[in-house]
Amino acid sequence: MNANPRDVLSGTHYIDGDVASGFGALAAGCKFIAGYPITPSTEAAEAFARVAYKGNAMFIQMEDELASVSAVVGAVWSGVKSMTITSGPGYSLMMETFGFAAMLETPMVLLNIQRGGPSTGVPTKTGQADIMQSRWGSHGDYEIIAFAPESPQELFDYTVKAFNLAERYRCPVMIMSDECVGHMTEKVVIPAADRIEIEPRRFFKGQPGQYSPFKPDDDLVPPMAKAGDGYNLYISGRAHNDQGMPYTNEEFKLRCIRRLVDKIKKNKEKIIELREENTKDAEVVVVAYGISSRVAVRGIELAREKGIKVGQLRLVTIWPFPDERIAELSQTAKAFVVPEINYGQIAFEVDRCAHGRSNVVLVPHGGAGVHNPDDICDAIEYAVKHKEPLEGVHEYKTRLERKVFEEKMRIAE
Amino acid sequence: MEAVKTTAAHEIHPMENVLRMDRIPHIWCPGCGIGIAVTAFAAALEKANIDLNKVAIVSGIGCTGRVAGYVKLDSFHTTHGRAIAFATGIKVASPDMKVVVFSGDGDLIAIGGNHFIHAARRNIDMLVVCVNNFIYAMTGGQVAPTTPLAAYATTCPFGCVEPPFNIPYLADSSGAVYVARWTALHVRRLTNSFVEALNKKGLSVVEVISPCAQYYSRINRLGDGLDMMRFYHDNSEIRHGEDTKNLDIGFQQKIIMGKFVDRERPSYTDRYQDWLKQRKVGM
Amino acid sequence: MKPDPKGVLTGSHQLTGNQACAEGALSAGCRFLGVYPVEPAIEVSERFLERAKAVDDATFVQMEDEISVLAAVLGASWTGKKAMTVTSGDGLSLMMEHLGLGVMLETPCVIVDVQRVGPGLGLPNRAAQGDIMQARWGSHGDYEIVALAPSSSQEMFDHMIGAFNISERFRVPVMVMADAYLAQQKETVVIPKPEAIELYPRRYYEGKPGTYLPFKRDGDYIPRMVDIGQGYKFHVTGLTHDDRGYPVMNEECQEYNVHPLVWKIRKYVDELVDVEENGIEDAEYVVISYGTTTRAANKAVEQARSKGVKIGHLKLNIIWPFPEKRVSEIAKKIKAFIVPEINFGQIVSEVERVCYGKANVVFVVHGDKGMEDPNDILVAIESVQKETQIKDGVLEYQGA
Amino acid sequence: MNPLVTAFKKGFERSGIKPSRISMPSDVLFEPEVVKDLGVDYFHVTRGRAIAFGTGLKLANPALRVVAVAGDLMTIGGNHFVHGGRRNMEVLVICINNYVYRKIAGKTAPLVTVKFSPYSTFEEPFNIPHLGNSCGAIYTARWTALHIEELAESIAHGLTKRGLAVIEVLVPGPDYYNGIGTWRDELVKFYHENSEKRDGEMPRNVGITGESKIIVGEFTDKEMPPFIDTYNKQLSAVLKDKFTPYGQTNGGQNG
Repeated sequence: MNANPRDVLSGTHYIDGDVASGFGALAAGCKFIAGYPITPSTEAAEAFARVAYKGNAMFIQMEDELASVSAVVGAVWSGVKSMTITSGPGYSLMMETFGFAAMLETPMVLLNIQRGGPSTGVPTKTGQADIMQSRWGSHGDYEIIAFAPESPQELFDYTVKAFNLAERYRCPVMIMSDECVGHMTEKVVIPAADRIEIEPRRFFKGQPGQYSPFKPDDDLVPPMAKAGDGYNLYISGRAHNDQGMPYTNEEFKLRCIRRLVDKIKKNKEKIIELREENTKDAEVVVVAYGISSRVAVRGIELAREKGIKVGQLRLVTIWPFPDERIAELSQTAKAFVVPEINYGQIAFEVDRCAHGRSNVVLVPHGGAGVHNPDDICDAIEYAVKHKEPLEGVHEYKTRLERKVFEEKMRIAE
Repeated sequence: MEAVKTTAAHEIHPMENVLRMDRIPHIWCPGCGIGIAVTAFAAALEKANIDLNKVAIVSGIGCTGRVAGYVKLDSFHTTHGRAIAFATGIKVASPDMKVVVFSGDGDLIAIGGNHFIHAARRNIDMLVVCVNNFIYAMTGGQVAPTTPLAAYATTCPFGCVEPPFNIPYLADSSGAVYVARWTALHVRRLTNSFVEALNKKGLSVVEVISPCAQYYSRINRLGDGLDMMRFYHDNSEIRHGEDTKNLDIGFQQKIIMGKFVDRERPSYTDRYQDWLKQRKVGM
Repeated sequence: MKPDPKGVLTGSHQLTGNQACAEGALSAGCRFLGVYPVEPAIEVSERFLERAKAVDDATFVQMEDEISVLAAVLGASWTGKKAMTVTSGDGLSLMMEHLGLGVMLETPCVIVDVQRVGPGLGLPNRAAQGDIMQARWGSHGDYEIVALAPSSSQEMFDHMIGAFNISERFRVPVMVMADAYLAQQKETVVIPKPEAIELYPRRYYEGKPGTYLPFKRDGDYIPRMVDIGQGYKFHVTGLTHDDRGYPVMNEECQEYNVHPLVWKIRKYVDELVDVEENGIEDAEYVVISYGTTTRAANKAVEQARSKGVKIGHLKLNIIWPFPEKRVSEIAKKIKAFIVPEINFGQIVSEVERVCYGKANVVFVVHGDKGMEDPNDILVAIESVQKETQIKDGVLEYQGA
Repeated sequence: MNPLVTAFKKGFERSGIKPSRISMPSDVLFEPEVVKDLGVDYFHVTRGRAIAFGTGLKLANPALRVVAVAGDLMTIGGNHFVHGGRRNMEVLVICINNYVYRKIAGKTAPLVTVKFSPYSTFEEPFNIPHLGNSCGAIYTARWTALHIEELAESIAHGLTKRGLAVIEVLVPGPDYYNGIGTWRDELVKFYHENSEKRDGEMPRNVGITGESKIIVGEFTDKEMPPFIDTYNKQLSAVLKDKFTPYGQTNGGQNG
């Protein structure tokens, strides 16, 4: 199914990532966004608020993030595509209802423009430290899908794709962008409506009588119904059976929760999207995502000039994590170098999947800025030189760290 | 601080013992009313002659949220909307502290609305100063729960579609013992209100109507801070003891100010203490 | 430092995990409990209030939601009272933002999570271990946390004291990951004499007012604290800040502020590691367990031993930071780890990581019973013996 | 059958609205049979979020009638309540108040465990009708669980109101938490006997002090434009013919 021309602002724009994402949501057929202002994601909400009326969509600014995400889940269950927009602190507030959405298998999209944390941190500057939170932030077990776009254009494209996957797998989908991409102004080409593929919601066809909200089709994904169509829905956030009836302690079963995990795990190959460059014969593979992958490109150039065989693996989808592919690469590559704007999150995942066959070097960054390509280059050199197995992620000491702790504000040792 | 001490006497700021001079200049834009509110508060602290060592000030996030950082007291800059909750912990755990919450409308009434009404209900002994500039200024001019109908904001590009809160009415109906409202123009009266509130036992709410020259006025074409002040001067009326339900503020409508509520209710700490003494319900 | 005798109910008692939790807290000198009632953790506040009669300076507040609860706890902690809260899965999710604030303000406090089945509303009275990764990664931004996992009422009591000591030692919020089963189980708890309990005193700053820097780190990376109302007139903020606690918004300060938050735990991993080993020396297979699963694991290990399997048992008392070194060492000597958890694989992925391909890793998912069944673990032990070479990833076998 | 549910059923019938058009987000767990019997769409949501969830339901499909049944309304959900009132969101809020009173009409109420009481027993309760009224609710009423007829009437009327209507229902005990079904009869009776019907009473005066009787009745009933009307009015005023009023076509949804 193609996008509705009314919703698509076709043409070439010069806009920042936040705005691109707002336009993307509209193009994807999103009819309801509830949000709450938080730097640096507000522009996305503002953009959508400006254009919502064109697609007869609604933007409402709720009283807080908890209300926003709850309203979004509600909107989805009345049959419209829906999304919320936030950043670190708001994201943490959404965690409870977010788990609830996962339990209800609610197809919704959540845009997180990451900033420097923890707590209030540096609101106006970048970070990539909510990556593990997006996977593990809510209590209990569930699986999600998360994207890490690296440019405004991708923020548009993957906002559309996020809506499609959300509908396809009936689960919350995260767009884990960061302040750099969100506030980066670049050319964004929005194609004609007939060039945008839209996944329609899979509604239940049968009679109200026979509908069970959580009875999966063969692909483990159940079809949906919407409120007000006489299905007499019984939807509970409690652990439930296929009919949605909450389990009593006596006949407690895990099937419902198990499936939340399996429906993503089993469809991994279909979901995962990677970009690879000269990984075939690479001694060192740089694994990066979001803005870091753009910074890494320069670091890799520098290393190549020094004659090192470096490849790049870019995670477009962060979750589910490409365990198998990393394991494959670890057969050939001597080491992985992981530059990320945190003190080690994806690096540990890579370390896990390398199974001790290749070393993992983390190039950390506290946030409020991006890596210095020279650091990435040096880390690559180190990785090549270091022959024996490291056993554990090696945290490379960046220029910034040395500057801060050895020259400037030294801690009394 | 040394730097300040060495300067000549006439250069020393009169509020030096209440303000963190090492943080000045502050971040507030020209024409903003928050600084005025802070000055009034600082003056009130002196007038109320309470031990400054025993005063804690808690702020949330936003322009007004930065106040805690400029006042030389035990000061906490907490998360968005949770200043009152944080302050509740302080007050309950050490009842001899005088706790002041100094934050903005978005912080206290939007995301913090729940803590606002509950603190009032519990009647936690604290002063809540709500600087109301009708907009989210720190994040760049989004609609606030106090933005008047039809006023413009970046997330309401076609005008605000939600009626605003009447903060005194909300505070009153949830049980605050002292409720007053002044504009940033009425500094002397505001200061006196602060003094009264500081010496009041129970939850006091003082709403300070403040100009936001940078966003609210600009987006709505209301001129600069001075023009807003003129507007306050021409369009405000003092009505002490007015029934709080008549205190709505429409877009560029008359602002009714004054002390509206001043009553007595046992505070949370008192209730807790005698409950501990004579409670029978096995809990 | 010894605890205030008022709080210590010396003697041998029959206590549920919840009651033991309250007793442990009071013995550790906790004098502030903030809660919002959520099953299955309510009993803790009941017990605490019951005892508050005797312990006169113990304060209790029931807030309007979990968000405000943790905010209040942090506030209370700065008044010099040891403060804690107790909650369950969905409450913990609401606390995530303030967990971050606690980390950023480096405020000592204890958060007890009585885990129940999640996600969403899950099942209020069913034990689970689904919040383990959340405890480590739940709040936005980068930080390190300490989490303990008691497996009996007695351990609940002991761990509470441990938790408060660690949180004062490192100025960090500490998690105690209990679960519904443990919380409702009545067991014998022996509470020692006050003089037999060792408490870590808060590291106060002794200098004059005006000279205090709330985030100036000592040589060991841990800054010192003062109470409010002492005239220090300090400022702390959740924004990225310098030693004075004043916000500074740049790369350098972010590095200066946040990196030590990670170091102050990572550099002390060896000091923090707390595992109980049993029959590891000659073992070919090792079961790794924590919390209530330990009970099932113990049974399974015994039975397997009686069948002549060379099997050891590694029990994690402290889950976070994860005892990487120790597990890697063991991995070199053995054929496989067996990891039973009441979730769909959380700690097991950590084990997989630190094995570095030296041993197989088997995950034992709990059956529909909601509690670990020793037989499931036995099945896993038997099946893994058939494995000839080391496989990538985590192995799973059909339970009994 | 639980008296409350009877009142719900009667109320829904009398309102003349097809049950299939009614959505019922609630943080109170209703038994499946009950929901089947009511014939509505039921959502068991996270604690306190019933109104926020309902806001989403209503705005995404304005053709729906939303009944938010809230147990944790005034605790976790307090903020959503006041803001829902301010926006005048078209939601009928039924606040199941299981607050345990220490003293009513001078007598001590039967003891009920305060486990799930929204308030610690030493705190003063909210005057919910007053708070609701002060933040913009257009209809406020209070009944005890035994005023079945009156409650049904209120629900029927509330469902037809275009805006946030709030009905406080005093129910005994915490037991609703484990599914509406078990009751503390003596307490229900106690509430009933110690309540006094005063329609049109000023909300300000209906606080439950513990000294006087519980005042029940329909307190306020006014008209205010609901959120969607204000929204459409404002946007058509600014955007003129560029704007198709929201909710008429409702983005291709079942308008």
